[in-house]
Amino acid sequence: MSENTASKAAAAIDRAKAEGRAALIGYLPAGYPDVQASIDAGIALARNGADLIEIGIPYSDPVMDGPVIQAATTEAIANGFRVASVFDVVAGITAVTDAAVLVMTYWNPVMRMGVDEFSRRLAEAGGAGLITPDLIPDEAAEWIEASDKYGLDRVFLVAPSSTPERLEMTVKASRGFVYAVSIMGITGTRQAVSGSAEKLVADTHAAGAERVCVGLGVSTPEHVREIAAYADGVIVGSALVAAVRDGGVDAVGKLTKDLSAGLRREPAQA
Amino acid sequence: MSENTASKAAAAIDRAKAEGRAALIGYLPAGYPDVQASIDAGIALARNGADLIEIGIPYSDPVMDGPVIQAATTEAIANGFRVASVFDVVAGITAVTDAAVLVMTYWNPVMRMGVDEFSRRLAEAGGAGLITPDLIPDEAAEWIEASDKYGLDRVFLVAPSSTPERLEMTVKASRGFVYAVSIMGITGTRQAVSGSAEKLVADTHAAGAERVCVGLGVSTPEHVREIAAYADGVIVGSALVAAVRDGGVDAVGKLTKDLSAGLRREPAQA
Amino acid sequence: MDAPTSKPEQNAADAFLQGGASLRNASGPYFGSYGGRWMPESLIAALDEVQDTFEKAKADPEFIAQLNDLNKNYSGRPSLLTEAKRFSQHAGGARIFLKREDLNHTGSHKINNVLGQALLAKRMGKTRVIAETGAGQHGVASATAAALLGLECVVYMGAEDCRRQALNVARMQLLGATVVPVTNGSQTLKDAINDALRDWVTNVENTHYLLGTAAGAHPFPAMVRFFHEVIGEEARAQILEQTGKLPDAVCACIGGGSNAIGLFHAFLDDSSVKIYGFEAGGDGVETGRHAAAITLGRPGVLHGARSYLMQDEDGQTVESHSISAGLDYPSVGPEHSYLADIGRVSCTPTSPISAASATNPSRTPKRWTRSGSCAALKASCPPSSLPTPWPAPSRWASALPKARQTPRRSRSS
Amino acid sequence: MDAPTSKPEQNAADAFLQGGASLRNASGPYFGSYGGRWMPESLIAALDEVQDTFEKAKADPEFIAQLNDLNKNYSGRPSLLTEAKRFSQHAGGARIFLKREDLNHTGSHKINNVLGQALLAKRMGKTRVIAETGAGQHGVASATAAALLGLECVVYMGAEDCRRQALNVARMQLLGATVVPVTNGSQTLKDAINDALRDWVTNVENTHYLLGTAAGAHPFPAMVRFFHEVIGEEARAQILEQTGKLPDAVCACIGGGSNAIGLFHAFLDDSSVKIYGFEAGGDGVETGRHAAAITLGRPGVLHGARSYLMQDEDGQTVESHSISAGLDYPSVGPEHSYLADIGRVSCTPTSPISAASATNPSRTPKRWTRSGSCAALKASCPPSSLPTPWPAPSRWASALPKARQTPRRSRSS
Ligand SMILES: Cc1ncc(COP(=O)(O)O)c(C=O)c1O
Ligand SMILES: Cc1ncc(COP(=O)(O)O)c(C=O)c1O
Repeated sequence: MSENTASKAAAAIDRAKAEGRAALIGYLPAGYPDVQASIDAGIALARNGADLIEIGIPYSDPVMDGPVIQAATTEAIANGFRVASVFDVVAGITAVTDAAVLVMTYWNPVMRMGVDEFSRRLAEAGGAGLITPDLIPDEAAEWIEASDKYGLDRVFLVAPSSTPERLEMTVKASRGFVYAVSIMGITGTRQAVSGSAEKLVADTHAAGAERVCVGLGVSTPEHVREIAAYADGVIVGSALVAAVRDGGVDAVGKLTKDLSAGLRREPAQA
Repeated sequence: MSENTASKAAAAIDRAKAEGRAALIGYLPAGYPDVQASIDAGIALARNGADLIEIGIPYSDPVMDGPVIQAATTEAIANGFRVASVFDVVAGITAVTDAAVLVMTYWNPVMRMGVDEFSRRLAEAGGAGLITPDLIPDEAAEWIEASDKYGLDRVFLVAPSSTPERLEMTVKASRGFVYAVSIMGITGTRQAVSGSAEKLVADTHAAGAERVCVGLGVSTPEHVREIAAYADGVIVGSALVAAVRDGGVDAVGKLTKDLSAGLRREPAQA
Repeated sequence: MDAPTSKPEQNAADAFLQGGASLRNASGPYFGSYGGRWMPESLIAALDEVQDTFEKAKADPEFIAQLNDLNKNYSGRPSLLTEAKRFSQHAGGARIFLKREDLNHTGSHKINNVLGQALLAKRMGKTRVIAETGAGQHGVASATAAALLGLECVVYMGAEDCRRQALNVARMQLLGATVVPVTNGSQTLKDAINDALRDWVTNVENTHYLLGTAAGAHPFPAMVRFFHEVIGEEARAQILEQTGKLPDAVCACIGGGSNAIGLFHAFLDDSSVKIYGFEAGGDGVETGRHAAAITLGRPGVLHGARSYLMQDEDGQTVESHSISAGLDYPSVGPEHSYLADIGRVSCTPTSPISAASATNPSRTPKRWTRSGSCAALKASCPPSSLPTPWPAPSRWASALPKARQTPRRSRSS
Repeated sequence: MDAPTSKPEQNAADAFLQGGASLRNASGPYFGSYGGRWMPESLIAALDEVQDTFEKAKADPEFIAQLNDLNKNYSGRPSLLTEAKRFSQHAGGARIFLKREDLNHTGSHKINNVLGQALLAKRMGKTRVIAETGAGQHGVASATAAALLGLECVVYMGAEDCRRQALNVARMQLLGATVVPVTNGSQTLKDAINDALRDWVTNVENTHYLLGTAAGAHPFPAMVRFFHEVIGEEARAQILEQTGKLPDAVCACIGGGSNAIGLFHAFLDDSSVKIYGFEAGGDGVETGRHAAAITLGRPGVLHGARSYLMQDEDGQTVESHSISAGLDYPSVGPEHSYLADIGRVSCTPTSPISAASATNPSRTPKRWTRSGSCAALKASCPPSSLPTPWPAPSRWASALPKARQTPRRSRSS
């Protein structure tokens, strides 16, 4: 893992670590239900305990997303969302909060704008970097070049199915943190956190990652508490999107507060 | 052609011939629109100039019939017509008129009742015999036996496509008269009488037939006049059925009168 | 279906075969007391022309070569004989093979007959063919052969069938055929044949009636069988190659009976091979809504042949019902009636419920969707009685053994 | 369609072939700058397993024998190459031959790939296969192979496609498959693939994703092509046998491009043979409602591969439209993008109006109804430009020649 001291994501996680807790990372789609509302929701996230914010770009073919996020991003696109607006959302949040703001995006919209141009504009907007669910380091030469050039974080994913070789390769290619998917599957709220997550975090640490955050299916303060015991950060998505959908900015703030209550490390259970 | 002096059909045609004219043969379906109405229509036929009456048995698959007769016989069946009622129709007409009454039927209903039983009952009802549009002499052994037994006429058909051998064979198997179809086709009114009819009648006479009547598509007094010039009888079907349909018994009587006006032989046209 | 109450010691077919005689190549016009030409005189000359042309063509090596070439390079023959191994497992181990007529060009066995007859139409100098169709398979095959050989094509199809087989209507039209929806009667196959016959009698000069099944007036039953015999010939060679022996049984669905007679023919003289025909049981034979002509009909004449026929007491045709449009026909080819009477072929009506409950109490629905693709059900219907008495026609001598006189079947529909 | 304004003296493909190199057997993951694995990490292990199993199987004579046996005795291969003589007459004399993949069991070329992949699924110990389907042909083929080999089968199908291809839904269900109607997005093939990928990532442990076209992440494009190469190999041998020479041109319709790549592959190195691909023109390319990814798309990534893609200025996929459900896909297999870029394959969009008016002023509608059954239209589209520059990935070395750097295509959709 490139240890670029300029990594905003790493800095945010380290701040939480210094407070003796895991970092909270909240996901929200840009432009849902509209651009301003998504900025407001992001600010509410940051003000209520999120250390990092993941802003998703609504995309026509979100193969890693479950029904909640699909519905939200489909609605955003139907409401006229344009990809370039994501920079407004990032800028709008970073302007008033300290949270590190990453963009999570499927790869084609970045490719379409041009990887260099996208990176430059993201950096200008104050963004920390990109989380790339359908880009593996094997295909990422251009992105690695651009992210180095603009000092952006590169958050690649690791999965329970990743081999030791791939873990190591992915850890090396990442900067900021490594995203460990808790389960084989897609986004969406689940009853319980998969048992495979803890092992994956340990393996990823063993492969050299300093910061490993866990996401996919994390939705309750109990999940957060469980994961915070072994991971450097906890990523919540669908549950927050559902909160926007059902209660708007206030609901996001409230849920974030509830979730962040679970962050403080408790003694490992026997 | 068997010259059985008991042939009612032959006798009727000969009576017309003695009057210096061709015979008029009118077709009506039994049971259309109901049994009594078909008896009344038959009587009207006879009283207005028909020498022979052809009573058709409504049948589910009338492949030699055009739309007018199909519609009438379909309606008769829908109204509950039963095959055995044809004997009532024959008896009802023969009881009050001198006309020779033949039954025209597809073969399966006769087969179903039993050829012998059908023949016996037809003879008992005063019927003259059968016209059999889908029975050729080749398949008629049982019918030939039964008709001989009960003294019934056997009216087979000849067509413009019949070979000389088949004309001769059919003429031999027939009794009463031979039915020459004027045209290759099915029943129904047509604008003009086919030119092939006159040649067919001549060929059939040459093959030994004493009486040859022409049917299929004959519908106007002009047609009758034209055919009466060379044939021993003229057969009208669909036009009479349409008259029943549109005007009932009165219309049948009026049309029959009109048609019979054309029967008297006029000098052949140059 | 009633269970057989007793099994006759030996049926007529066994006695006949054991005398060293053959049930194959029956030339018509009669098959026992069935068959013949119960047709308007207007069409007799045309039937004679077809018969004559067919017989000359059969003996003409050039015609046979042309037909074989089309079968091989146009239809894709030989069709596969595929073993259905998983079905065998399911059925308790009996090895089951499917003769894949569905893999022929146009998707059914119908093409075999159609190519043969279309070539004959060309030989007769006809410029137009007409056809009836039920499922649309025969219509599609006819439209295809007509397009191949440059013939005009008109297909009569019951309006009800046009609706339930709309895709095949579109295929025929795409192939350049005119499809005429028939609104008479039951609006199905029988009525389409009626209208085709009306067309034929009117246009016989330039038109051949490309009848789609082994029924109708002589020479159609024997001729259509001839063009389909390749099914059984291939199947017999293939099963010998794949298993080293003859099958215990062969079976096929019977609408008019063309795929069935084509398959059965090769095995008729193999007395060890049981032969089963499955008729369409429709909503169940007990409902009266079915197309089981052999099982429940009685002899009569329709469309030119004497054969088993679904008819009422007046001799009116009873409308048939089948979940498969292609089997929706109230009569059957005359050779099948004969073979059933002498006990060579066992006929059973099959419907979603009755077929399943006869063989399998779990009532899994079974449907006929493909020619020749049917289970060798073990249950057979009550042994068929022998032929009803019938005057031996003088004109043609029957090529088949005279039937013993026996009491008329007691069943009637 | 604009007429070509000038013809380049020599395109990259000609130069390449004349250097004695081969365009055949490209192994992936890249075809020029196309292909790759633009996929979630969760699926990489599964893709590696498929690749590994495929490569071992390819080298295993037993696997090849098993595949050949199924092709011959289950699918009915070789499929015919039928000369369309009447079409030739109509088209001014050019001899036109149709490769009859429609005669395979299940009715399309799809079975070739499905049998291969289903055998691989068994080798990997998977007990369940999933598939996407558009027209339903691939779904029917998948359901069939699953039934043959005893695998559970779930087919994802756009709800819109379920409606317009209801018959194939019934066939899949009859074969024991579960059909899941997909109500996302355009409710067609692309969305069915999305849902299949979501299923795969969730159930990858016991499930193989039986992708139905030569697209997707490595190794699918090369693997699917391998299973379809038999089309071209047969066709090449058959045309040599029937005409004594190579054809002037070969052509095929391109949805994802599996039938096309299977046919083209055998002819790629025959530089005298022109190759045409026809994309679905939908309502006409000028309406924007089409599926002409190569002709009008621009490179992007969808479903795991970089390839031509119908996308808007934001990189959102544009919904495709085709009168043929099977061609309704907004991208195309990566090898086709490469072959178009180097000028080896000429791609043209075809729609009822534009195809007809391009060749025949009478505007007779032309429709794709069968794989490989298409006219060798003489008109070709403007010469394709050469590949766009792309970073050469370090992990895999491309098996294909590096493309010269040229200006990016000016068209975009
Ligand atoms: C596929 C198929 N099988 C069977 C039949 C029934 O006809 P036959 O009994 O003449 O084989 C049809 C009729 O349309 C058919 O299409
Ligand atoms: C018959 C047929 N041809 C062609 C296609 C298009 O697929 P591909 O381009 O992969 O051959 C399909 C897809 O469903 C199809 O069913």
